[in-house]
Amino acid sequence: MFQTDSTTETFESRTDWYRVGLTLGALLLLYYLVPLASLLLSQSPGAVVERLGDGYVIAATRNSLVTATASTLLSATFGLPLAYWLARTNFGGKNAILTLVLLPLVFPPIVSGMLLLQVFGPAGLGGLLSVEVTRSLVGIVLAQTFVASPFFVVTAKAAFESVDRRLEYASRSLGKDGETTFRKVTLPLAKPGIVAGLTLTFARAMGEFGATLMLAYYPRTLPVQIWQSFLTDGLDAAFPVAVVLVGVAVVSLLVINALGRNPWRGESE
Amino acid sequence: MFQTDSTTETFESRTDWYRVGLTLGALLLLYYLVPLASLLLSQSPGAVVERLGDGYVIAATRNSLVTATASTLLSATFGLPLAYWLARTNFGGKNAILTLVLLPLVFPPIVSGMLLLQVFGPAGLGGLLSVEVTRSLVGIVLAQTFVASPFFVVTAKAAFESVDRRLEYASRSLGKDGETTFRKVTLPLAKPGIVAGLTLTFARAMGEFGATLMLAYYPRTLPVQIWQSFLTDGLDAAFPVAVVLVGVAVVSLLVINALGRNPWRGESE
Amino acid sequence: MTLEISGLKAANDAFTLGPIDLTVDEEILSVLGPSGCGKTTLLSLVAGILDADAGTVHLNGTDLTGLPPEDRGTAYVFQDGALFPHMTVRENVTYAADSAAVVDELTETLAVADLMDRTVGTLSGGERQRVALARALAARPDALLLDEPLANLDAPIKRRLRFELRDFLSQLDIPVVYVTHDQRQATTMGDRIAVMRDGTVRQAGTAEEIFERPATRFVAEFTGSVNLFTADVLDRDDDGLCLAWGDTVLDAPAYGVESDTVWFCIRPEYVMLLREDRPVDERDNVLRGRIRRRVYQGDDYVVEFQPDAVADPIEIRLPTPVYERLSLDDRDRVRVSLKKRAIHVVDDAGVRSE
Amino acid sequence: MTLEISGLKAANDAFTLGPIDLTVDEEILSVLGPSGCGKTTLLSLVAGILDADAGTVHLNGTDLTGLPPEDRGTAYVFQDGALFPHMTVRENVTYAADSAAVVDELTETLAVADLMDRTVGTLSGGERQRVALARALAARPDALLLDEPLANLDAPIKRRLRFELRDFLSQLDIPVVYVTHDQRQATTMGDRIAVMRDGTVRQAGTAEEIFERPATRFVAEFTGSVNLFTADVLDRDDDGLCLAWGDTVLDAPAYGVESDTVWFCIRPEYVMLLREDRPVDERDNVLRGRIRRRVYQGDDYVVEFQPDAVADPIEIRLPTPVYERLSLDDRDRVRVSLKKRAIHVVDDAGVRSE
Repeated sequence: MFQTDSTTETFESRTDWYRVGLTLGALLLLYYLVPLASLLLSQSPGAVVERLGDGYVIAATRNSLVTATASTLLSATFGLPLAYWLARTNFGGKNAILTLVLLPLVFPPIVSGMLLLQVFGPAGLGGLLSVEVTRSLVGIVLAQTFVASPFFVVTAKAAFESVDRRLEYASRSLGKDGETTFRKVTLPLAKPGIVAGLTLTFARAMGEFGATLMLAYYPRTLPVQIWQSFLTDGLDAAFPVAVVLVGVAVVSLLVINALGRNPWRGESE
Repeated sequence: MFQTDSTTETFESRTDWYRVGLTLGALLLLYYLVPLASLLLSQSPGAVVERLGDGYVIAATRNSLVTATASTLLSATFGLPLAYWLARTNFGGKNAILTLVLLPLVFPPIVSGMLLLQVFGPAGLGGLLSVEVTRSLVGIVLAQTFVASPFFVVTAKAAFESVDRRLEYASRSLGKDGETTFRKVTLPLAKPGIVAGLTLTFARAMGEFGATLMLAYYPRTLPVQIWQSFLTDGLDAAFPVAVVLVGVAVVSLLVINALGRNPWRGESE
Repeated sequence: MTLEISGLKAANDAFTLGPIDLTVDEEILSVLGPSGCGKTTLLSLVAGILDADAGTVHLNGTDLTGLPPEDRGTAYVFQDGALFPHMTVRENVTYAADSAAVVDELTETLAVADLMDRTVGTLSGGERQRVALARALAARPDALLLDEPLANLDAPIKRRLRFELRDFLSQLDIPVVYVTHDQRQATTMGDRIAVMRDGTVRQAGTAEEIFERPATRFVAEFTGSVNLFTADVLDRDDDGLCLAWGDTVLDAPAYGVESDTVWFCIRPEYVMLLREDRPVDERDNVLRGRIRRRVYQGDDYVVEFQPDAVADPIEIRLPTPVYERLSLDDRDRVRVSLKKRAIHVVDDAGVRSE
Repeated sequence: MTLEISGLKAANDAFTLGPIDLTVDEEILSVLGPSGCGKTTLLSLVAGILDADAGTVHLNGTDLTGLPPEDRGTAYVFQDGALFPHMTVRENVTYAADSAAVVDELTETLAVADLMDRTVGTLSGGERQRVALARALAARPDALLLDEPLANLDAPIKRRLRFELRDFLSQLDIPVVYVTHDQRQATTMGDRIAVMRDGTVRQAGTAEEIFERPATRFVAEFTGSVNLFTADVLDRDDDGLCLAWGDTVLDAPAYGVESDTVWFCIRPEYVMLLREDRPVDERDNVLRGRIRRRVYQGDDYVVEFQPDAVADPIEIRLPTPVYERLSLDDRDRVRVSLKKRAIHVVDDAGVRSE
């Protein structure tokens, strides 16, 4: 069965194939890595720190933190029941509903912003209810929630699905009702995935630009401020603000990693 | 063990709990649905069709389709080996690399655009190699690939992970080398998930706005054209272009659904 | 206390269960059947995890139809225990207990008192099952449903726990349903056995009834009556049947059989290998033939015997010491007796139903 | 052809395997052990699915170390068959075949010729295993590795396939390693048996050697010698040992035992229940006592006997017809004989190693 020649040949071709694949993959990683590295390397820390104290940076950071927190809480409140229902139901229209949830994910944020503007803007509900949406934190929260909440729903749904249903059945057959079972069994077991979902949602909300630009240009969040600084003073003015934003994204991912359960990573780990 | 009273009580409280949860979830779904419905209802089909023939809409559609296709192909070429490697390796630094892949996903696209502009723009590699990145399709493709390719890597990785490793072992213990096993066993079995990944990547590339805005405002893609039309002529001018874009997003999701294997949906189905 | 299942039915795309009628008093009912026969579905219907399409389940006279699982009083013990992984053993057991005294008593009886502060992940398979049982009983259920509780355990632990569990469960004064695919467990655990196939109960009765007088060919085969043959009825009287089987004639007990062709079976441990020196009584259905195969199974030998007069081989099981005493390895021609009372004829109803 | 495993070792965080030394000629070696003992890891190391930390595997003199799985010539049959779900049965079997003739011959022999155009999902468990075997052999392997191929099958199919598989595998002229946790399968399939525990081989030999003369207490217990007791050596000569067990004295065969306290075992089928009328020969280690429990298991009865002189109960297995003949239900005082040659004393090495 083995001839030394053919064995060698197999090894060679296998090695080639591996090498090409690994090279392609490494190039992609490099493509992700270089821009990040350039950000960290090109900025003198002094210049960044100097700008950080500026009033407009502080205001933008505050706006971003407040709105992103609000959006995340809204996503959790409304998204948790939806995620649980999606994870557990056998309802026939489930796929249609899941598609609806995924739509904002693949939707261009700028289009989302336009649509929200039409629905909630002065010509729509906002005008009707006399709520100023286009120049308020409310508008920002609406935009961020629309764009970021599907991340929570999808991630929390995966977390709920990873909870063995038999544990819920066991709890209920022990005489505990659905609510108790959810609080004491399902939620604690799904917690790591839910926290990861919150983190992703928060990070996405922090970075939201397209929809916010359309719906509520002012008060400025960090991404809008970056855009504004870039338009007025060019790249160098925009970078310190970007550093703050990147810091939040990296911290978010570190939290996900620390929780050790990244919902994007599949069950095999 | 059962008293009629307590049974009734349990039923009542369970019903309350259900009702609150379902209401919250339904509100979130409504929040996703209303903007979409408003888009379809507010536009008179005649006006949309009329604008569709305009030269700038056709140009933007062509630009978007060309660049999104190129970005998707690039993502597949470079992302497939990376996804397979991530799905199969036990390498210790795997988590760090996965975090790197996820970074562009939670990164604000506008910051991504800025970073890419610095690295590949006139002051960076573009200037060095005399390639005009900022006003060419190349720049758009670079921006789209950076933002959209993680979708492909993450989805393809999940698809590869869902392929039972024992099937690969079985193939190799039958005397077939790694390349043959990959082509004849792994790839066919992972195909639905990979196609779904391509669809998501394509949809995300079509909708890319923030990074494109920074790196290559011109030639205009559909999202940039929407923004431009909005700035010049207001919402009514932007909507017909948006309809084209939304059409692409919806078709993408329909393809995913038709393939019956949505990688976001977990294994239980 | 009584668990009454009447006309219970459920169906999905792939599978139809029922109608099933079973009554379980304060006893252990083993539900025995191959994988996919609907055993677990039956338990899920009783526990309220699945909804039935038709039929009712009554427990102590209360109709459970429509009640959620938590209001049924039916504790369900899953195959691997389904212990809550984020809780300690103590937290698992006290989860549904209404008093500390119950917990102490149960953990003492089930010998899990020493494990109380362990996390679930560190338990062995046998410990896991005992904790699951303690947890289920701490809720003071009105009926206990066990789904293959010993299936994942290794042989020596399985053997030990089988007897312990039997003693423990038979002391409970509630109906216990014990689902298994293992003939031995069903027999050891159950006061009665219900044999299921393709979603319906094919036979219910005591272990002796089912093993010695299987109602259908399936029950015969599934409970180990591997010698299952077809023969023609030559003659019948009150005392028995006279069967033409291949080129030989057998005496068999009389049953309510009316057809001219019947199925009959004989368990491999009932086939007698006759010693050389023993005088032959031809009324004992003596067959001559040769040995085709001898397989050592550790605790016994399986001998495949090929009668001269019939095409079908007969399987014989001999305990190792008996086999050694017979010195079968020295000869291959032997005589075998299929005693009349060891032969069981499957009646027409049992054949038609398959 | 010969498969030689020498000093094979592998470890991860949770588990250490080896060192393992085994030689498999053109025969079937059963590897028997509880779950988690490293059986599957051993197969994976031989097949090249896992890398060993130390030691070598040679097949026909070729060192397999470092070779990828495809160049080893070791076909691996997984527990559920691991058939390719996107291919038909025919595509699965021809996947690695080098000629159509091989495929035809194998599918004929393994009785899967009728299934060739079926999709994998429609196969029953038994069909699946036969297809997996045909596929593995179509690659013309130099060694065959089987991982619990019958574990997921229902009892009657398992019983039938066990004998068929044995006949088929023993005709192959290659080394076959058959991994199982089931004592019966190991005995039926294997020309020899290796018993594993915690990553090492505790005993290897023929089935008779292992079942009748277990080298360690673990092997004794795992192979069904449930009567395992400790006793003091009163006297020893060339002919045997005289053991003080509780308040009685037993004659046991002589072994290379030097300690004053020994473990001895007797298989439950070797314990003889004496008829009332039989004269007692006290040299046969006769014990008097009472019956504590009788459990019907379908094909046999397990009787728990409590000797008067000792605290440990003894388990006795009786085939159903023997049990019935003894009419044990009419009395609870009985006499039992532990024949000297049925007693096995575990030697010091076997006790120390645990």
